[in-house]
Parts: sequence; structure tokens; C-alpha cells
Amino acid sequence: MAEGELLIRNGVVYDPINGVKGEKKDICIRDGKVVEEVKNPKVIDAEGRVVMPGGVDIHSHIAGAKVNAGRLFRPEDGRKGVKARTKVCRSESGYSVPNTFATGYRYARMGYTFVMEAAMPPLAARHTHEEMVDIPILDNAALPLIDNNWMTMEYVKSGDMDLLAAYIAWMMKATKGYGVKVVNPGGTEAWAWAKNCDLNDEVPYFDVTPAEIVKNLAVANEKFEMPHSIHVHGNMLGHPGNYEVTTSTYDLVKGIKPYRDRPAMHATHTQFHAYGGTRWGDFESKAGAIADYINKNEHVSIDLGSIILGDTTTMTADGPMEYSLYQITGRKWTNHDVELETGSGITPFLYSGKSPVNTIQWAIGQELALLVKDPWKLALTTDHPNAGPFIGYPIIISMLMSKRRRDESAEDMHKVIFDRAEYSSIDREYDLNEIAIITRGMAAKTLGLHEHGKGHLGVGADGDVAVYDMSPEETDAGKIQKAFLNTKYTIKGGEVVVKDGEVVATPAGKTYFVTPECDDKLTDEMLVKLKDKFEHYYSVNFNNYPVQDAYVPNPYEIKAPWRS
Amino acid sequence: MEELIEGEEKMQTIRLKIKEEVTNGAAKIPVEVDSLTPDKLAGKTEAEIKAVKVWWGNKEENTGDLFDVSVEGEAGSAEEVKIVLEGDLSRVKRIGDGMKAGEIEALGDVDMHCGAMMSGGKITVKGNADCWAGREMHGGELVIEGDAGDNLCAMYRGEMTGMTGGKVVVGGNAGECIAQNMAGGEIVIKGNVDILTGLNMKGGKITIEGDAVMPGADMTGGEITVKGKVLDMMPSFRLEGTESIESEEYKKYTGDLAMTEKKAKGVLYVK
Amino acid sequence: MIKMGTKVNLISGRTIVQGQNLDNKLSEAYFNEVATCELNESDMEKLGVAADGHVKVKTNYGEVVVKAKEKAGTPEGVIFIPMGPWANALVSGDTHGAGMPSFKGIDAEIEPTEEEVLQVKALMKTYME
Amino acid sequence: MVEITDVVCSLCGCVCDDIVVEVEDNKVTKVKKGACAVGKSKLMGHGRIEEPAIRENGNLKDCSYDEAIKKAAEILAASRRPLLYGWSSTVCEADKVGVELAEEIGAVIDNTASVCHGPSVLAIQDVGLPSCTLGEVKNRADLIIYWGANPAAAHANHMKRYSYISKGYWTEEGKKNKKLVVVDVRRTPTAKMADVFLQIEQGKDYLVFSALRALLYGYDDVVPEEVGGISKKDLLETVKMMKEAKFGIIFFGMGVTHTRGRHNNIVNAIETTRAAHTHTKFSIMPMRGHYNVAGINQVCTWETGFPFAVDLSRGYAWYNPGEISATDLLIRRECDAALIIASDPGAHFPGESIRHLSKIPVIQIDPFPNPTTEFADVVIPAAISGVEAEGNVYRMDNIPIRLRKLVDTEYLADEEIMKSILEEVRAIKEKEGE
Repeated sequence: MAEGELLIRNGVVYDPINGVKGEKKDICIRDGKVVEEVKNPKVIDAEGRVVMPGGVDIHSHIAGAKVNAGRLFRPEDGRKGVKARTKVCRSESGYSVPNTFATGYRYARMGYTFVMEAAMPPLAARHTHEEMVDIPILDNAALPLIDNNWMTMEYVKSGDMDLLAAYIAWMMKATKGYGVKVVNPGGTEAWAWAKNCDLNDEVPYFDVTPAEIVKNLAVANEKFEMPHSIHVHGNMLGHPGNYEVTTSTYDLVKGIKPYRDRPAMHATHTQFHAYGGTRWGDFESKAGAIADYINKNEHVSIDLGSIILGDTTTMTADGPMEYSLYQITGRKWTNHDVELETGSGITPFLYSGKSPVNTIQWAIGQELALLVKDPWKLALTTDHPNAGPFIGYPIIISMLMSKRRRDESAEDMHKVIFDRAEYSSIDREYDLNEIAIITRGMAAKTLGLHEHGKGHLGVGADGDVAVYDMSPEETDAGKIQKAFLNTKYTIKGGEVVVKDGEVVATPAGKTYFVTPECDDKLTDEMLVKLKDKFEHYYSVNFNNYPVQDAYVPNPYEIKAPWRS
Repeated sequence: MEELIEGEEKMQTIRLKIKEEVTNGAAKIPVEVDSLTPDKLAGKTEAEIKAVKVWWGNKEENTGDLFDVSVEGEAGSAEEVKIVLEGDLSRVKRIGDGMKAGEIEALGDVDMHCGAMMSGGKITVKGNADCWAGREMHGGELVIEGDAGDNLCAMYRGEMTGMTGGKVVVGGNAGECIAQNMAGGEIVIKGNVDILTGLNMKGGKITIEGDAVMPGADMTGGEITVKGKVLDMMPSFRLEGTESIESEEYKKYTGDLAMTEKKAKGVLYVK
Repeated sequence: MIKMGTKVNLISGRTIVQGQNLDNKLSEAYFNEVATCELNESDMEKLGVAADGHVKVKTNYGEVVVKAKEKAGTPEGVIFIPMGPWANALVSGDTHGAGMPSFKGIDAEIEPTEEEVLQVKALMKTYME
Repeated sequence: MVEITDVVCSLCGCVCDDIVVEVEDNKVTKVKKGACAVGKSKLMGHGRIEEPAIRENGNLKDCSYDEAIKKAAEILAASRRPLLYGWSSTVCEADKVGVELAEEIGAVIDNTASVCHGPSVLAIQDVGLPSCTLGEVKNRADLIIYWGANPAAAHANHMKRYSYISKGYWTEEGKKNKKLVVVDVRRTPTAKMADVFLQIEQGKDYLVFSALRALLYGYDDVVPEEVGGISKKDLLETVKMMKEAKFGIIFFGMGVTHTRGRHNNIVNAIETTRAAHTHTKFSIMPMRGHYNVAGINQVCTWETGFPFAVDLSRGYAWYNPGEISATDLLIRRECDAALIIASDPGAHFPGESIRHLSKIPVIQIDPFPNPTTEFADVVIPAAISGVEAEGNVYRMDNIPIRLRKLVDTEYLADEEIMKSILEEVRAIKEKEGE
């Protein structure tokens, strides 16, 4: 946070959380926060340019064990993005798996100031935090994986929802995490025996189904005033015909009453879950079916996981899915199963516009955005780096804003785009207000961060602002893309961090984490079981497990009381 | 510029002789000359060439401070440029790195990455070349009159593909893992090779006139011919029979079955 | 180099006492453990060395004197010197483009000797000449 | 007397964290539980480098920390090709400053992985690594293969805590329902415990892996009767055990990385794991040596993009083991100054490379005197991480664990020393008007 005053003058402001849709407006910042007025400010002239709150990414893999395993095993990706250090910046490397410094700089250049690391293996939480601290500029948080945990499955089996909640609370505190992450529930545990689970299969040895895990975690999560819902990567990701599994997963939380005005489930990287067909040969888009569901229901929000063409590094806690992908490509494959908790897989992948499957995937990601009517229900992501690196966001923005751009892209792709996807028949074009919603407003609200100053520019909000070098009337998709890749200014906590696309300051970001408040008696009861797990099955001692305060030097704690 | 009579070739020879003081210290710090290719020097005057920056350790220096530079003739394009490197070149790295056209002649032993990523033109090394000569080569010609080090014509770390095109001839022996992940082009080694020639190769042709150790491991395509002895033949190749090449009997193997039958499309000829 | 002794294959590696004295390399305990060479019984006999007798090991990269130790389970023709300064006087620095020296599988020659085993400080001095 | 529990061992890659020690008068007086003989020796302590020192006329002369740090900074700031080497026996916090210093002075930064499991990293870059945490092995593994690894000597608690002898959820009866296969050149103490010991001919590992793969894929017809000293019958028996296992794991050590074939032996070991994985669950893991060698690989990777052997001379990273790795730089006499921290090339590098190291200015940062001290020009004593200083380390399976501080010390921690050197270097550069 910078001390002093800053005035961003005459910009055309898009601040959807506060209902500001392209108004010429000044933004005043004092000591890092948005205020009504300033007296002796430094002035930034934003005359006629698009101004938005700092971007908020709801789902991106930027830090931790598997991200770094991805970097480590892809020196050929590392060498793609090298850039020498400057007086201000450390050296950059990598394209789909950029180093920590490049991650911070590149997001900041796009006007983003908050990123959610989407999967933190609890046993390796220290690692995630070590990297997050090393990412300059960005505020961040991480979602611990709680779904394949033996503790979770045992409580799901016994039906002890309060004890499950106590376990969630303990894990949130032990990992300094932000919310409950679910990845291929049950399937990742099954993968430890080289098996996988569909939604209603029994998890080997645990006598529960993935559906039960999801539902019970949602129930337990809502026992607290959690800012975020459960965050779900469902079963059968990436399998042709999975869209019905997807909507059945959504159905699981129907009727669960969330703590506040957000859905009870956030379903992530939906592109990978909106597949029709029965095999790759008759693979087709089912974005329409998914969008229909989202349009008719209020209990699920989604993010896109939109494809960026080119080479990338796929990585997920969904071990069996990465194995299938590796079997298709024959490229290198890393797997890392984590005792009692989770797993992960990593393999490089090339999305090619010549491939019918990749072409349909490309269509699906954008179709979802175009067919879901209410942009407040979705966020722009590429599930970085799974569907492509985050620096591809401006490509997707330009596609959503320009039917002409989409038509041009379709011409360059495999012809299946015309008959196994709706892509070319959709005319909708996003306006800048809608872009502001899917790149900051929706994510901030869904994560409950708008109450903590993120994703908007109301008085009291963080002084995080992006000034894009474009007029609101711009229709040239190429220019739009360019403007969203490198801001005119990015301001973080009142400090100019990017000017004319160059990083000029690198303040440290904050780590946001949630502390659910749980009854001691419940916690003690839960701990009996948990300590037994440590004594017999974990390879790390109970007392060495929780993330120490030293790992979170710039903490931002959000308390989540037990709901009465 | 003087108008040329049609058909007459212009030619420019740039002589770069490394200064003794660069190479005779207690530490032999390499000079990296990726900025001194025919493509990058074409059209430059002697003074301009002297001012081209090269990396020497962690500092950029003027070419003229590290090399004695002399230029004869003139050239309009890279094809018309010949660079002659002289002196102790054993710590001169990245000679001809990325070159597309023209010619480089190195009069002595050269350091690593000579001809790396070259796609055209010709490099002749009058001595030995250290590791990674011809790394990720796409085209052109690389002649090493002495020995070549390890990883000749291999890929960069982690890349799927090594050499894809061009021709490489080594007069002497070559080191370990040459032509790893090779996908195209041709390599001839007049002497012996160390372990794992053509490791994981997918295409292209390698001829070893001397002996080889464990050639062809993990190959899925391409062809290796060993005219000398094979030491430690891979245990995962299938003997298909014999074939006559240049009127000599060769055993023909296919492999590598360790990659599974479906992928084992490599051919290994052994005398 | 004129080769005089018996041809063997040299490997180096960890031992438990070497590990215990990893932070204690100037000690007698380290010297007694690491400045040694393990051979099997028949190789010991062939060389005519008794336990703790001194042997000189030579390779293309250097030579060093160490104490011989009989060790069952060592194959014939293989000698083992615990990783450390004495073994490293003999190994090849050629990393074959992989960064890793050749710590194992070095052609060596071994012969009995009356020469003393150098202490670690004296051994290091030889590099400074 | 105070008893401290949950002490984390800072010796080998096992990073045991269930140790109990007694501390009296600010000294560890007893290791009561948990540590192996090697770890215990580390916790109890050894003779120290007592004072900072600078070499003058051939002899080390004691000086203050400030003087030693200033001298170190002068050497590094003046260097055209500095090498910063070591980093595996210290904490990640110090490693981070090391990478920053390397960037600041355009240095090569390399760590002990390059002479240990660097080849494993290279292999992972070719084919990836199907692996798991050690607790997975403990709970599930019924087939354990140690290949070129001798944990009985090098990782004494490994079998007890994590593998063959440990008890877990599906392995309640310990070794009773498990099989142990050992592949080694020598009949090591580990080999003596094995159900099956395959005594391999030195340097033939690559061939044996390829044979196993061919057999795992069912091409029995092509594999000859003997490969690398092992009979086809024994290979077939091993393959049968691999296929029949519910959960198999290969642990490999420097017997594979140090020998002919180097990283490609590991590529082949990993390919063997993949082949076995077509039949059942199979994983593989390197037996990392130093307690935080995995950690410096992690830090170096997230900060530069690459795990070791990183050249920052141009201000951005160029990674190339075999060119940029410490041994190569020294043997080729490339570097003109070196900072050695938390490692001992004097003892662990080939003689040829020590020869060059002894001729250039060398800065040593270490708690203990060792062969490197013999030619170091600036010697800076450090606190012992895990005894006198805390910090993060990564176990051999890349699980991060925080070392505890057990006693107080006057010695500076590695992180503090590195920060001071970095500051001093920046001050020099500023003065020079850079």
C-alpha cells in the first residue's frame, strides 16, 4: 500500500459491482484506498481511456508443488519466455509455466491485482505459500484440496457433518487456505491404485461415492460464514460425453442454502466438462446444455477454462485424467500422489486449430460465455495453464467482443467448428461492462472479496486500478487484444506498478486466508481421529504439519464464524 | 554501390582473430559469438563489425576489443559473407548459432554449441568441436574435421525434437548421445561413437563408419548404420534378417521394442 | 602413463561412517573410513595385501594411496573407495555433457605400496602446487 | 534440561521429523528417539569454524564478520564469471538470497544436485516422473525396488519410516507381505535383506532397464539369455513380481546416476516404471542425498525457471547442465571466483576441478571446517540449520518441512550472511555508478 494521494482523472470507468457502466469519472485514492476526494494528489490522466478495478482471477495455477514440477520438467518452456532483469524487475522465464517473477509482472501488465491459486495440496501447503510470497505485486490466496482426504471420506461415510466442518476448519487454518477445493472427488484416491471414479462409483476401500463427497462438503462448508462456496473440479474431466456428469454434479447442491448471496458451488474450468459424444471421433460441444442449466438455476457459478491455441502445460490434482492425456500424446508425464489427501499429474499439450477435438474445445470455452445470459454467473479463466497460459486472456476478450473476430478465427480452424459446435451461429458480442464483470466483478463477489476491497472502486475499496490504452468505442479486435495485454497504467494499492506496459514498481502482495471458527469440543473430537492418522499413516508429524506464520509475512485474515 | 555485371559473385571475407589476452588468463572465460554470424554481419563495415557486442562472461564487449578484425571485399547479403575465425577458439562458444546463410570457417578447436540451430549455410571446423555442435540443426552443412563432443546434433533439454535437417560430417570420433531425438537430416561419423547414438530418434539417417555402443536405444524411426563393431547391443531389438548395403552384408534390426511394437519403427544395420 | 598393477573397475559411494562424519572431515574417524579401498578376498590375495596394507590406485586422472580392506560382496575386479577426497583424486571430471563426473566405473590399476596414505590436508595441498 | 520433540533432522533427504532431543546449557546433549546413527551424529555436533577468516600470505587470519563479508563482496563484484555453488545443506530462505545475488552479479548458480541427482532431473525433463510422497509408499507399497541405492548406509531410516519395514494402512504387517528387490553391483547391507538380489555388472544398468521394458511389454522373444550379468530367468521373475504387485516403487540412487549412461539410465528407469504402470500402480523416486537438495532445486526453479546449472551472466537464465554445471566450469577453468556455501567440493569434486578451484578466489560459508577450507580465501562460519537456525526444506519427495531451531548461537544464519553480502555487492556497484 502506497502512502499519499493519487487521482485518476477523466477515465471512462467500468465498475460493475457499483453499477458504474462506462461513466466518465475520477478515481481518488489515499493511502492505498479509494476515497471520495483528494487534496494534493499525484495525477494520472486517463482521458477517454477505459478504467476498471484491478482484475481478479478466480482460478489459476500459479504457485506450488505441481506448478513448479511443471517448470522443472519443461526447460523448453522456460527458455521461451526469458527476459533480462532490469533495475526494477527480476529476470523472467517461461511461457506456460512462467517463473514467480514473470507471473506477477505479466498479470500486472494485464491489469490484474488478485489471483486465486486454485489447488493447494495440504501436505505441501508450505510450498504454495513460499511461491506466493515470491510472486511480486499480486495479492493472492490458495484453495486447499479437501475432497480425496481420508478424513473427509470417513466423515462422509459416517455422516458426521459437524465433524467434517471441524476438519475443514482445521485444514483451512493449518494450510492458511481460503476455501474448499474439490478435484475429481474419490477419483484421485482411486488413482493411487491406478483406478478412477465416475460420479456414482464407489471409491475403493472407502465405501462412499464422489457424489456423496461433493454434497457433504457443500453442506459442511455452509456451516461457516465462508466467503467462498466449495470450488469444484468434477469427475470425468476431459472425457467425451461428460456433460451429464457435470449437470448431475451441479444438481448435488440444489437446495443447500449458502451462507450469503452466492451459489453453493463454483464449478471451475467448465469447458473441460461440457463435452458431448461418446468418444473423440464423435466428440461435440455441449456448451448449450450447460449454459441452459446455468441460465435456469442460481446455485452454481462457473468459470470458463477457455482454450488458447498453442503449446501448454496441463496440470491438475486429477491424476487419472493427466494419465489419459499422456497416453494420447506419448509426451512426458509426471505424477505425484500425496498421502491421505490428493495427487497430481502434469503433461505438456499442444492445442492445435487443425485438430477437430481442439477446435471444438476452443469453441466450447467461448460458447459458454456467449450462451450464459447473465455474466455474473461466470468468470473468464483459461484454467492457467491447462487450457492455455493466462496471458491469453486478451485473446478471449477480443473474441467475446467481436463476432467478426470469431468468424475469422473459425475460418482458420478445423471445419468441425461449423457442424459440431454452435460457435459460428452465435451473434452475441460482449460490451466492456460485461468484460469487467467476467474479469473482476464476478470473481470478487463469488470469492466474497468485494467485502474486502477487491474487484470494485467504491469508497473504501483497495486502490487497485487498471487503465487500458483504448477508448470505450474501440471495435477493432486486434487493438482491444493489445490494450488488454499491456495496460497504460496498473495501480496496486495506490501505487503505479505498470506504466505503458512496463513494470515500474514491485510491491509485495498480501496473502488472503480464511479462519473458520469452530467449537473447541468438536475440534477436539475431530482431532482424536486426525492425530491417529498422523500417528499411523502420515509420513510427517502432526506438530510439523500446520503452515507456520513465517510463511505468510503479509497476512490478510478473514474470519468465518460458525453459522447459528 | 557499384553495379555488378550479371553473374559475378560478390564475396566478403571477415577475419576474426581472437586476441591472446582473452584466452591466456588463469581463468579461461568463454566468449559467446552468436552475434557474429554472416546474417548479422552482412552489410556491415569493418568499424561496424568491431562495434558489434559479444558476451564475455557477464559483460558485453566490443568485438574489436576481443578480436583482431579485418574485412576484405563487400557483400550485399549473408550468402556472400565468409567469416574466418582464428586463434585459440577453444573457449569461443556459439559459433554460427542460428545462422541461416553464408559460411564460417573455424581454424582450430571450437567450444560448445557450434552450429546450434543453424538452418542454412556452411560451417567448417578445422579441429575438434565441443559438446552440442549442431544442436537443433534445421538445415545447412556442418563439417567437423576432428572429433565432435557429446550431444552432437541433439535437442535442447526437454525438447521433443533434435536435428530436423541438414548434413553433418565428423572426420574423427563423436561423443555420447549424439543425434538424440533426431527427426531428420543426415549425419556421418568417420570414426567411433560413444554410448547411445540416435537415442530416441524418430527420423533421419546416421552412418557410423567406426564402432558404436548401445546405438539406437528408444528409437522410433530413422536409420542407423554401424560399419564397425557394436558394443553392448540393445537387448530390445528384433533381428529381421540380413541385407546387403554397398555389397556388404549387414544384419537388419528393428526397434526399439522397449518403446512398444507400435512405435518401434527404427532400423539399425550392423555389419 | 605406464600401467603396472592389476586392472580393476573403481567405484565410489556412501558409507554409514562417512555419512556420520560428513561434517567432521578433518577427523581421524573420517580418515580411517574414507581413505580406504574395499576389495574381495581373492583380489586381496592376488595382490598380496593384508588388511590395512597400503595400496596405490592409479587411473588416467590421478593416483592415490589408501588402506586396503577386505569386503565380502564386492565382485571380483571391482574396488570400492568411499566417496571423498581420496576417491576423487582418481575419478574423471568428464561429465559427458550431463554435469555429472564419472564417479563410478573408472578403469584403474592397483598395486601394493609402502607409501604413506596422505591426510586430508596434505592431499588438498597437492592441488595447490 | 529441556526436552524438544518433533525435531527435524537436517542430514539426508529423509528429513525425519519425529526426533526427540535433550538440550542442556544451550547444547544438544542427547538424542533420545527417532534419529539414525548419521542423523544423531549431526545433531550432537562436531568441531566448528570458529571465526570468520581471510587468507593472507597463504594462511587464514581471523577477522570480523563485517570484514569477511566485505571481502567476499569485493571478490564477487569484480568477477567476470563467478560461480555460486552448494545450497543443498541450508534452508530455502538462504537459497532465495543466493539466486538474487546470482542475478545481481551475473553469476552461474549451481547446486550439489549436479553431482548427485542432477542426472535424475535431466531425465525428468525428458520423460517426467511418475511418483508419490513417501507416505503413499508406507501405506500401499507391496513391492519395493532399490536400484543402485544402499539406504542401509546412506538413508538409514528410509526403510523403517517409509518403505520395506514400515507399517501403514494396507501394509499393517510391515515387511511380511512385501517384497524387496535390490539391484546393485556389490552385495551391500541393503542387498542382504532382499528377497531378490540382482547383482548387475557395473555400468550395464541401461541395458537391463531396456530388457525389463521389452519383457514388461511382452517381447520375451527378443531379449537375450543374459543382460548385464543378470539371467533372463531372473529378469522374467522380476517382471512377474512387478506385474503382480498392487503398488510398486523403484527407489534409485547414485549407483545409477554416477555410472555410465548417467541421466539416460534414469530415463530408462522411468520408462520401466511407465511400462510397469500399464499393468499396475507403479512409481519411482530418486533417493535425494542432502536434506535440502530438493529444496534448492525447487527455489531455483520457481525463481529462474530452472533447477540447477543456471547461468545468469546475461541477466536472464540460460540452463544447460554439462556446460553450466560446476564441475564443467571448473574443469574447463571457466570461472574466476567462487562462493561455496553449505557444501564441500574439496571433498566431493574430482581432483581436476579442485585444482582450478584452488587457484581462484574462493569464499566458503559453512558451519564446519572441511577440505574446501584448505584453499578458501574467505571463510565465513554459519549457524547450523536445523540446530541453530530454522527454515524451510524439501524432503526427497518434495514435501516441505520447517527445520526447528534448538539452541541459540552467536553465528549468523546463512540467510543473514547472504543478505549482507548482497547488500555489500549492491553498495559496491552503486559506488561504481552502475
